[in-house]
Amino acid sequence: MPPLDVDATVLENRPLSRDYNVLTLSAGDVGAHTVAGQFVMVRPATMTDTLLRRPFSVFEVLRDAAGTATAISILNKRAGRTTQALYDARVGDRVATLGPLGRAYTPPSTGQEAWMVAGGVGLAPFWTLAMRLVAAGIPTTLIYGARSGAELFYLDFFERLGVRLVLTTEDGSRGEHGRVTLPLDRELAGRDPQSIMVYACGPEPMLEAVAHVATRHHQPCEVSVERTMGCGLGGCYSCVVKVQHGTGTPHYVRSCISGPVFDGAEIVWD
Amino acid sequence: MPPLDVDATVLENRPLSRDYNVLTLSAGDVGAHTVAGQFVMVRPATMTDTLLRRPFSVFEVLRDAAGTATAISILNKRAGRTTQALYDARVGDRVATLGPLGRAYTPPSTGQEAWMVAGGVGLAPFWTLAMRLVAAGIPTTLIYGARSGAELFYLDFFERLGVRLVLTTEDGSRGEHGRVTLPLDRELAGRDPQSIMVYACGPEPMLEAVAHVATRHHQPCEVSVERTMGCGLGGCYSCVVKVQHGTGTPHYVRSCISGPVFDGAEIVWD
Amino acid sequence: MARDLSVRIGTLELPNPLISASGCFGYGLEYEDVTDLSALGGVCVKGLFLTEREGHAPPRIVETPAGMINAIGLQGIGVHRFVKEKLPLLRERGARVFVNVCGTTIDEYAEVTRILTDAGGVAAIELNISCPNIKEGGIQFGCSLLGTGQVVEAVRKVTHLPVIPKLTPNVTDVASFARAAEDAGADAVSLVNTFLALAIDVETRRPTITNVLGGLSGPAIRPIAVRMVWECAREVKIPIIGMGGITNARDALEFILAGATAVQIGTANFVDPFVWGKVLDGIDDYMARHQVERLSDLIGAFDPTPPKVVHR
Amino acid sequence: MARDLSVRIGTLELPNPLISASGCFGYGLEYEDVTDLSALGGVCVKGLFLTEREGHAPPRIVETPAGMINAIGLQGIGVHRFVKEKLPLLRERGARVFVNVCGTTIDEYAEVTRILTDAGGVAAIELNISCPNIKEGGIQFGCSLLGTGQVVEAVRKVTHLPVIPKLTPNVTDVASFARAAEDAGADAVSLVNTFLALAIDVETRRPTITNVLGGLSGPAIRPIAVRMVWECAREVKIPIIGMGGITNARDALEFILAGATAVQIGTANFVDPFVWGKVLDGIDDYMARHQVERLSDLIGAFDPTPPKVVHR
Ligand SMILES: Cc1cc2nc3c(=O)[nH]c(=O)nc-3n(C[C@H](O)[C@H](O)[C@H](O)COP(=O)(O)OP(=O)(O)OC[C@H]3O[C@@H](n4cnc5c(N)ncnc54)[C@H](O)[C@@H]3O)c2cc1C
Ligand SMILES: Cc1cc2nc3c(=O)[nH]c(=O)nc-3n(C[C@H](O)[C@H](O)[C@H](O)COP(=O)(O)OP(=O)(O)OC[C@H]3O[C@@H](n4cnc5c(N)ncnc54)[C@H](O)[C@@H]3O)c2cc1C
Ligand SMILES: Cc1cc2nc3c(=O)[nH]c(=O)nc-3n(C[C@H](O)[C@H](O)[C@H](O)COP(=O)(O)O)c2cc1C
Ligand SMILES: Cc1cc2nc3c(=O)[nH]c(=O)nc-3n(C[C@H](O)[C@H](O)[C@H](O)COP(=O)(O)O)c2cc1C
Ligand code: FES
Ligand code: FES
Repeated sequence: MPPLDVDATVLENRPLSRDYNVLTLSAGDVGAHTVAGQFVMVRPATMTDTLLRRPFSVFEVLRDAAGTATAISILNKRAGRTTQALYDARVGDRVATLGPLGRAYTPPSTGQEAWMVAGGVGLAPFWTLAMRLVAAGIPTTLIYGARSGAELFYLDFFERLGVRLVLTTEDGSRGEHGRVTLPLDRELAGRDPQSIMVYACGPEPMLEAVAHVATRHHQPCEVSVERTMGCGLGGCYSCVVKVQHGTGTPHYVRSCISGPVFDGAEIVWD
Repeated sequence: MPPLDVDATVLENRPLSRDYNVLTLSAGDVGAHTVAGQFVMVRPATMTDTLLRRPFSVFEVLRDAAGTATAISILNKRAGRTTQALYDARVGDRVATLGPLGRAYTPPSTGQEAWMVAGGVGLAPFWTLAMRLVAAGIPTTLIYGARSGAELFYLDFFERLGVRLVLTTEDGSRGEHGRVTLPLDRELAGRDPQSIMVYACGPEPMLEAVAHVATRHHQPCEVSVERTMGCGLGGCYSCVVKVQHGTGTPHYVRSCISGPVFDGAEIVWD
Repeated sequence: MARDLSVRIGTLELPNPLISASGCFGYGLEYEDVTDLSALGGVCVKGLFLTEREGHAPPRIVETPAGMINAIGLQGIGVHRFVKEKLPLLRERGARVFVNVCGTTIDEYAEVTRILTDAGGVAAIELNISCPNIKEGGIQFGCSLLGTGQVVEAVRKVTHLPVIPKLTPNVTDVASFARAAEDAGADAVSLVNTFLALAIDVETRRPTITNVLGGLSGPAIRPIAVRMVWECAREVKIPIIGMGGITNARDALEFILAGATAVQIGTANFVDPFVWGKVLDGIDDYMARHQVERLSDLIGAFDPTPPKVVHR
Repeated sequence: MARDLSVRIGTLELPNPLISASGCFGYGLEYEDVTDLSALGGVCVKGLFLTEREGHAPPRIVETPAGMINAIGLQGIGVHRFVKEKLPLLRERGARVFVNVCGTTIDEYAEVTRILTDAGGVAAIELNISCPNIKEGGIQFGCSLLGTGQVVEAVRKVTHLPVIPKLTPNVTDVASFARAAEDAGADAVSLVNTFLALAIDVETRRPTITNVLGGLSGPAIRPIAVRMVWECAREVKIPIIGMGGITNARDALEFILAGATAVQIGTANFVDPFVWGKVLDGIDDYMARHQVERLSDLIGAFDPTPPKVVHR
């Protein structure tokens, strides 16, 4: 499916916390073709001083009663100018939305469980992934860490879906005190090799740690990296990540088209 | 009064036509000190690609029951990027508003009538001027021309105030067919010299014609010029207009601080 | 479209003046989903050396007001893999392929050009003597009148294809470089490459990109680029390919009026990969409004006498 | 503020590093309603020749992406009227007055400087050898290493005031000009003046400003200006006054980290005449957060080793 560029309208802006919000965009056509793990490049029309679009995972795909995709949402965390504008966006504002882009998560092999590991805003790709996994009848776990309990979002949704939840917070205000790798490491211990497909999204130090833990426990692992992207289409070579296949020479590959989802074992972490 | 910079909120956006609207800004403090003919430099916060502010006459000064200025409005005509953004502005948007700036119109001398000559958006300074003149008991006329009858605005207001209206349109759809200088020239004929103070605002070719007619009939005339302004405060020297005092050498003077209101007879029209 | 948007660069005829800028459109094939490559005047591919290059470590770009700084470091697959893997596909798609040729020595420019010429199916050779991001990337030739002439002469000897040196804006007098190129036998010149620039992260006091310095592109530089194109147009007779911050038809026309025969779009393509059709439609619309039948009548039609201003 | 924001330029001590850029703050007095002139590090007034000048016919400015082009043409009241009408008032207000000195000949630079020196109450002489808008405005000196040295030497002889040539960015190697200035006895250099630029009105095919070419300023040029300041800082020992597109404390700090001892704000002052207090507060806040006691510790503190990136 070639990506579409939709001049989307903001349908809803749901604040979740001081830094997080969920923005619903009238880009159903983009949503219709999105596979979990893919992203969109967006640019709010009402912004003062930015030029380039910014990448965001597709969070929810909203559908009408007939199942037709009517809109998508993005889970946004304030980090700079665009994310600030998206935090402040009002219903009716326009957001150019290009997508779906990039490589999606690979479904688990037959018999594998799925464990999604999310750090902070890294939750973003797991709404659509959970929908897909649950629909396929795959036992699914979400290991989800944040700074504090107040920043653990959409827990009801995952619970209702039947996803097993394992929570951690850095301040210990909810779930286990510490990082997601603690429960991950502990719970992977003793599991059959290749029995669990691990999906990770979050800050790169977390991805590195997760990939490391998964490899140590002989479980396959896919991570979604977040590099600075100029175009999202393979045009600019800004988004590269170092990848090594087996014992070959490491090469820079463009994470916007060869990723953002990579085999965690193939990434050469800087 | 030093100018203030108010981070004003759009309180109302009243569309008047396809090109015109009136935008109410929560800049009462600016309005409190504005004298008719002065302007503000504005910059909408929600704009994509402009840097500098743009000059606008203060149109209305809105007041509460106690007479305290609570807001100002500007009469805006779409001409480019800022004016487009101001046309599209929504309630709640922010518009940085710096003012009041520039030289106001001089009140008529004792015994003089006041004739305001407006072309198109040149109506802008005459709401506040009319208020002032009528309050001072000065017989006031508005000679007001536009492309068509549909672009003659606020006629009720001026009528209620007791201002005599003389209308012209370029397409003849309302009032006299043609330019404002036609009735001006005709009605000034035979009037005592120095008996009428003429105030003009509109496109420069009109200002030139009005100044010419007024001089020919020996009536004093003040015109409000509209040059490209970078700063509005005398800092950049972009807004100059050539002025000649008597038989002296013509000089470029900054219309933002020596104007925008000038003695029509002193301007050297290019 | 009834109007004639075609332009000529040496012996090469392009159906319209829009060419993708090197390094901003991958090898073209990345965009075939969103753009009909044959509908573009030309596709200028990413800079190629004789051999593969890894480029600089990320971060490689940073956004600046109305622009961006990049220091990709000419990551690329080298001319051999290009000829084998990309060129046949580009030909199949009907693209007019401009190849941006890089070199660390004059011989390398000539050798890469020879290989491309022998391969066939290349429309033109753009000589990248102006990449500001890597020391050995040709900027040493692009900042010297002598070097510019030498590279052009050497390449001229090994190809019949149009030879188009790409000039750097980081010089005092860009027109003298256009003249040096013309004198050495270039068929056209293209300009501008990026402006050497620096953005510091004040919080860490470190550079924002790994290479420290990079090249500034995007709308920010357009007024300087237009000035340079105009200067060159007054200095040389060969066609000029203008670029720098073009985002829409108005911008493209500004370059054409200033004297550019064709234009390249780089950064704007990142912002909107559908920019091509919009610019083409906008140019056609302008020609309709101004009753211009042939786009070539607009080339250099800028009239530098002072504006007739109607102060509103 | 407990922190020490003062900086030194030669023998001159400024309470803080913020100076109004020439041509962007009138003669300073235009702004006394909105700014306490003595609170600025310095007020650099509009370029002055020996005699009055009318400047170019309007339109004189046009906005461009994140910038503006100006060709005011150095309209000004001349040094004699300045000394009589403006200087006493500026002194009264407690401003540290930088005068931007223009000349069509080396003698004129020296003569204007002599008059200002004799008048007393001037803090520093900035030599405008870089105005791109008028042929006889000194750019002929600013684009030649020899000319730069000659103007500085001639002016050096007639004044004890700090002499600060203002460099043009329209050259291949700006650092060599800084070196020429230092060698000739300059106390500091300031940079950048504006970039020569052109904006065409495509509808009329005429220039947007009467002078055709003008100078580009504003945020658009900042990344190039920062690069140039860094290049100069590595080349010379004398202080550098940096400018080009500074709009806030972050931008000012970028120049200071790159090696500027002081900074000038031009275009941003048009957008927000209250920018001064905001930038000063922002710098103070930065120093508090980073536990920097003396601003001078930040000058040149840029560390060009690659960034430690945490890809989120
Ligand atoms: C595939 C992918 C998917 C993503 N999905 C999501 C998602 O679902 N939700 C989400 O919230 N985010 C997501 N991100 C991250 C998101 O794209 C970034 O947060 C966003 O691009 C930041 O843009 P901005 O304009 O807000 O920040 P910017 O203003 O560009 O700044 C970003 C950060 O860099 C720093 N910075 C920028 N420029 C400079 C400079 N010149 N000097 C110093 N520092 C600078 C800023 O201080 C800030 O910390 C994703 C990223 C990728 C690659
Ligand atoms: C003292 C004063 C008072 C004023 N009062 C009012 C008022 O009350 N109401 C009102 O509506 N207006 C008023 N104006 C006029 C108003 O300031 C202008 O219409 C406004 O500045 C236009 O800004 P913009 O961003 O909309 O247009 P811009 O985008 O800046 O464009 C303005 C015009 O110039 C052209 N232009 C701009 N840049 C270029 C370029 N690079 N090439 C070719 N053409 C270009 C555009 O096509 C357009 O026609 C006043 C002006 C002055 C000086
Ligand atoms: C990410 C990026 C990569 C580039 N790579 C090359 C390159 O390989 N060879 C080259 O000659 N120019 C390269 N350029 C310069 C562009 O081709 C173009 O000259 C410049 O960006 C100005 O045009 P623009 O403002 O439309 O982007 C690159 C520019 C960017 C932004
Ligand atoms: C309207 C205008 C007038 C200027 N006049 C002068 C001048 O008289 N002398 C001078 O040396 N520089 C002049 N400059 C250049 C500025 O001092 C400054 O070098 C340049 O604008 C870059 O800084 P900025 O981006 O902060 O504006 C002028 C700039 C502008 C915008
Ligand atoms: S973001 Fe441009 S190549 Fe990946
Ligand atoms: S607008 Fe800047 S001096 Fe008048």
